[in-house]
Amino acid sequence: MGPRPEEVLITAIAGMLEGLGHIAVGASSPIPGAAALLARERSAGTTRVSILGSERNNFFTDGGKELFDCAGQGRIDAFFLSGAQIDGAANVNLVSIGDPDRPKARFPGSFGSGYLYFVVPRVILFRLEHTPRTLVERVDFISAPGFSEDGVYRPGGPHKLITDRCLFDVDRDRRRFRLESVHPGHTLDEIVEQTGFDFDIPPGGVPETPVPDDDTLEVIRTRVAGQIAEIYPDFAARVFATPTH
Amino acid sequence: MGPRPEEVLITAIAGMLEGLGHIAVGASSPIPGAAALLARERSAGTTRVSILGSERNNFFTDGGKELFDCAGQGRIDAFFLSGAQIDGAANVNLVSIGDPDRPKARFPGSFGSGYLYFVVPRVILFRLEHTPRTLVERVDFISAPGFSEDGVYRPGGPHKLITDRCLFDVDRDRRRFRLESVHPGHTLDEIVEQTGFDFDIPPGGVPETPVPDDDTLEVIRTRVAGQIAEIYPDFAARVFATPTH
Amino acid sequence: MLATVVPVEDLAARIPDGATVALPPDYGYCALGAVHALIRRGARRLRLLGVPAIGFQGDMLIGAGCVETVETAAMTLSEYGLCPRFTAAVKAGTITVVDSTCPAIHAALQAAEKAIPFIPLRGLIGSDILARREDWKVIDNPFAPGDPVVLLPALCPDVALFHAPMADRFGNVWVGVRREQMLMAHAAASTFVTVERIVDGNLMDDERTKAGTIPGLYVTALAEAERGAWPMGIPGGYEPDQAHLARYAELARTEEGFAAWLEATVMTRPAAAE
Amino acid sequence: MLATVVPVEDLAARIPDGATVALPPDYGYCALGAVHALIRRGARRLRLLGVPAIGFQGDMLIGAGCVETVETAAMTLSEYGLCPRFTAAVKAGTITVVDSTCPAIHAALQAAEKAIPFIPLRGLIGSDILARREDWKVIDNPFAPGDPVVLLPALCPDVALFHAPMADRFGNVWVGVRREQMLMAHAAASTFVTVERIVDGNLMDDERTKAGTIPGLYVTALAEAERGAWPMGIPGGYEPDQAHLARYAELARTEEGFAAWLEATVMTRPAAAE
Repeated sequence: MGPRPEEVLITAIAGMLEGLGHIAVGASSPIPGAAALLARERSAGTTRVSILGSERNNFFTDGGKELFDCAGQGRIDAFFLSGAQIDGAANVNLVSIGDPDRPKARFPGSFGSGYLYFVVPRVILFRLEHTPRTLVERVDFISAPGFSEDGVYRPGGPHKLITDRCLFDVDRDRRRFRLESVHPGHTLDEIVEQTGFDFDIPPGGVPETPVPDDDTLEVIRTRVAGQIAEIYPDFAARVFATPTH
Repeated sequence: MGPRPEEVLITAIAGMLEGLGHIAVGASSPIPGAAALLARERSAGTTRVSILGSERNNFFTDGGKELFDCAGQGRIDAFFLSGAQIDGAANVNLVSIGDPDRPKARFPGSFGSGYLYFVVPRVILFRLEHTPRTLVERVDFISAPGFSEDGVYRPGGPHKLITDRCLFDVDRDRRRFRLESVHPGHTLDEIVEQTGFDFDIPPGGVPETPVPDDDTLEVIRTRVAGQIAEIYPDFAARVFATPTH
Repeated sequence: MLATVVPVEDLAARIPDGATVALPPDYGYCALGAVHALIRRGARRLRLLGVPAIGFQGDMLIGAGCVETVETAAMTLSEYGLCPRFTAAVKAGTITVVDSTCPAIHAALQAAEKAIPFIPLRGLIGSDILARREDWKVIDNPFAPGDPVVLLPALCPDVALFHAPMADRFGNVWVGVRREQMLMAHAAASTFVTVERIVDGNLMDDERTKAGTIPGLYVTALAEAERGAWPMGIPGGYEPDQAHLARYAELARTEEGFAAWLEATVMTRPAAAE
Repeated sequence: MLATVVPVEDLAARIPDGATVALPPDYGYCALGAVHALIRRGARRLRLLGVPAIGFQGDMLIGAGCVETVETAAMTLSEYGLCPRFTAAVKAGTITVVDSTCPAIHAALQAAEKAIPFIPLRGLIGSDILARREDWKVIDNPFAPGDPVVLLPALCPDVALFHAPMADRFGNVWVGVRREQMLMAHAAASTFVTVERIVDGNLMDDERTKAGTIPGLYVTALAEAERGAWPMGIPGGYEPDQAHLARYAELARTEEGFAAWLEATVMTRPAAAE
């Protein structure tokens, strides 16, 4: 069987994590979690993965604050953020639509985004619903800003934005997204139409997001699938048809 | 056998601790430790005692900082401080004599005094060597000041000063010591002569420090002695002739 | 010193109306039995504090009308979706939400634990979280001018309320690696804990259990409540009651459904554990 | 991820001259075997940091000429009296002492742990500790003007060095309630640990041992060193070697006595544990 869309995403994200020492993954993030585990599988024992909500992949012993302290210390190289809205300046909104005091829609809240986005060097933005409703010109509430004024302590920030349609790179100097690749089965026109913010398109054309080779697929479907099933049994069963462990 | 000098001190100090919820005792303080344990014996189960260096009487589970955090929270009602020098303004010196950069004498250091003296409501100053060398007009180094300027956060401070010769009360308004009682076998003249700082003597005369009654002596020599022997075996053997536990 | 041990209903009765109550997230140890007792006693104007997020227990308290404000990094039922009573209350404007972020809540509780008036925190600058917090300040770093730093005032809850696997008769409560519960207990003026069981002996006597134990010094009162986290689970103990939680998430979508759930699950029982 | 496990001598070789080295007090877990190896390798210009006080190990390093500065709340041999080589060095002006107080050291390490640039602390105002600290600042509380508050900059040691009862092959180190060692490991850039033994299995797998364990994430390298605290003891393990400590305190009163102790105890052995 050829690669499933989730496997393309997992492979693309794992490529962003190559050679990193410590990758942390938040709750409810099966694709980023699988990508981190794939990166670990390929690292020959040099990559750590902390998955919140996993008993087996949670190294922390100093309470809820430790993830944040650890990130602040520079000991976490990559993390994932999503957003109800993400805008063209890489701002993330996890709070509400409309006036926050009487919102049209209210989401759970900012979690640790207002901190981790500032201190983790590679924050990978991840949003499976790529529409003008989610990728907007300007978010209604900034849980965490994409970029900061000069002088603001900001060792971290956005590294890539990956959706169900494509992958964007981040131009930190111009503070904009630049289309990097289009996932198999999707088109540039579709992406322009479905993106609410303005972004750069490289003049030489945009490649297709690479699909995993057979070796990678094998690792994803065996070792990664087995581990991810511990944390996200429904996801693993649906995508990899793993038996219950 | 009548009361020993140590037992007079233990009883006098225990009197200062009556009804308190939580008494903490630093390292190397057998007489304050015994006094705290006596206060606990008399409290019908309402007094806690934390003795640093004791496995059995140490409640803390959050590392070296917890004693200080706990005191800052207002959860420690009494603590003991000593000093290489103590002066008439209740300043405490645990650091050095002479120029601190090239001292004539160097002591271990301030430990937690520069903090605990500010936040523990009843800090009991305790110095067994009562001479003009130790009770001085002005300390050479202020590890912790006796009193603070208005506006400085200071819920705590000196409560009493007890020595091998006498007991001083603290006049917080006038920021001076006032002789409260003279220990059996000592005289007012001797105390004036042996004290390097000026202090108040109540006009009506100074009573003798009360000696423990038989019931108190019995508690000290049995239950308190047994507990203190765990922490200070040499002290217990010397003062109470306790067998090794 | 022996602990104060009371029935769950009495524990809830000691939490006054208007109190700021610190609560753990769903993946922590939630004292649902005591929360249900709070609802039964008709608690009002509670100020919930998520440490750092709140789930089912907060939604239940909000639905039952016990809550005036919520300060939290998130309100979520995780795989069961948004908190329906929370969402309805926010839209109706019947509760006030004070949006925060996880490390800010931890740091501000640490400030309370350390009895320091405020604590700095990185991040936040440029966010609407900060823009909407009049109680937070930005100063120029006194050690490195030109470096703006956010200061958070210490967050001192009136009450910490949580569940734990065990306690001893001295009030020592074992929480293992759930040290955010220890932070809550240090920071709060009063700490109320329900436990699966009160064990013989002293948890402080074994260096291994001691390392994960909150000293009785910080515990105001205890209640024994077997399965006291139900319908939540406790890590290493029992699993969450998935069927009940799914039913809650479904029923709580409407006021009527929530009322029916409340009547059937909370109001007619003296305590969830019985 | 597997830990880096090296011999004690190699561990000491990884601590460079001029490093700021955080050390526990005598009642903690002291890595005396590694300290002796540091002396053997001729370490120079070390900047010791007591967490919060230092005893025998600091006096030995000072006597052996390895130390340039000591920042600590105290230097003491407890029942064996003052630290003789420390006292001599202070009087001779050959080391610099930066006097601190216990909670300031803990708080400044917590600032490093939290990656915040500074942390406030109560107390201190009016003391000569504060008066002599040019690196500390007093500001007016931004939340309550008229309230002076001391700010301490974060204290980020280059190295934390301590001993522990056990570690596993993943570098997880069990310290039980000695959480100041965990704080040191979080705050320091590199953490070197000697352990009585490296155990099979994973200390994180049992919730009870996990609660007292420093994750391998923070541990730069480990050395197995049975009786690696000698002549100090470890709580719950073996007692301090009282006879040896008394002899040290006696001999170290003079430079010649210290040199004789050093030659007999440290210089002629490859490692104290062997």
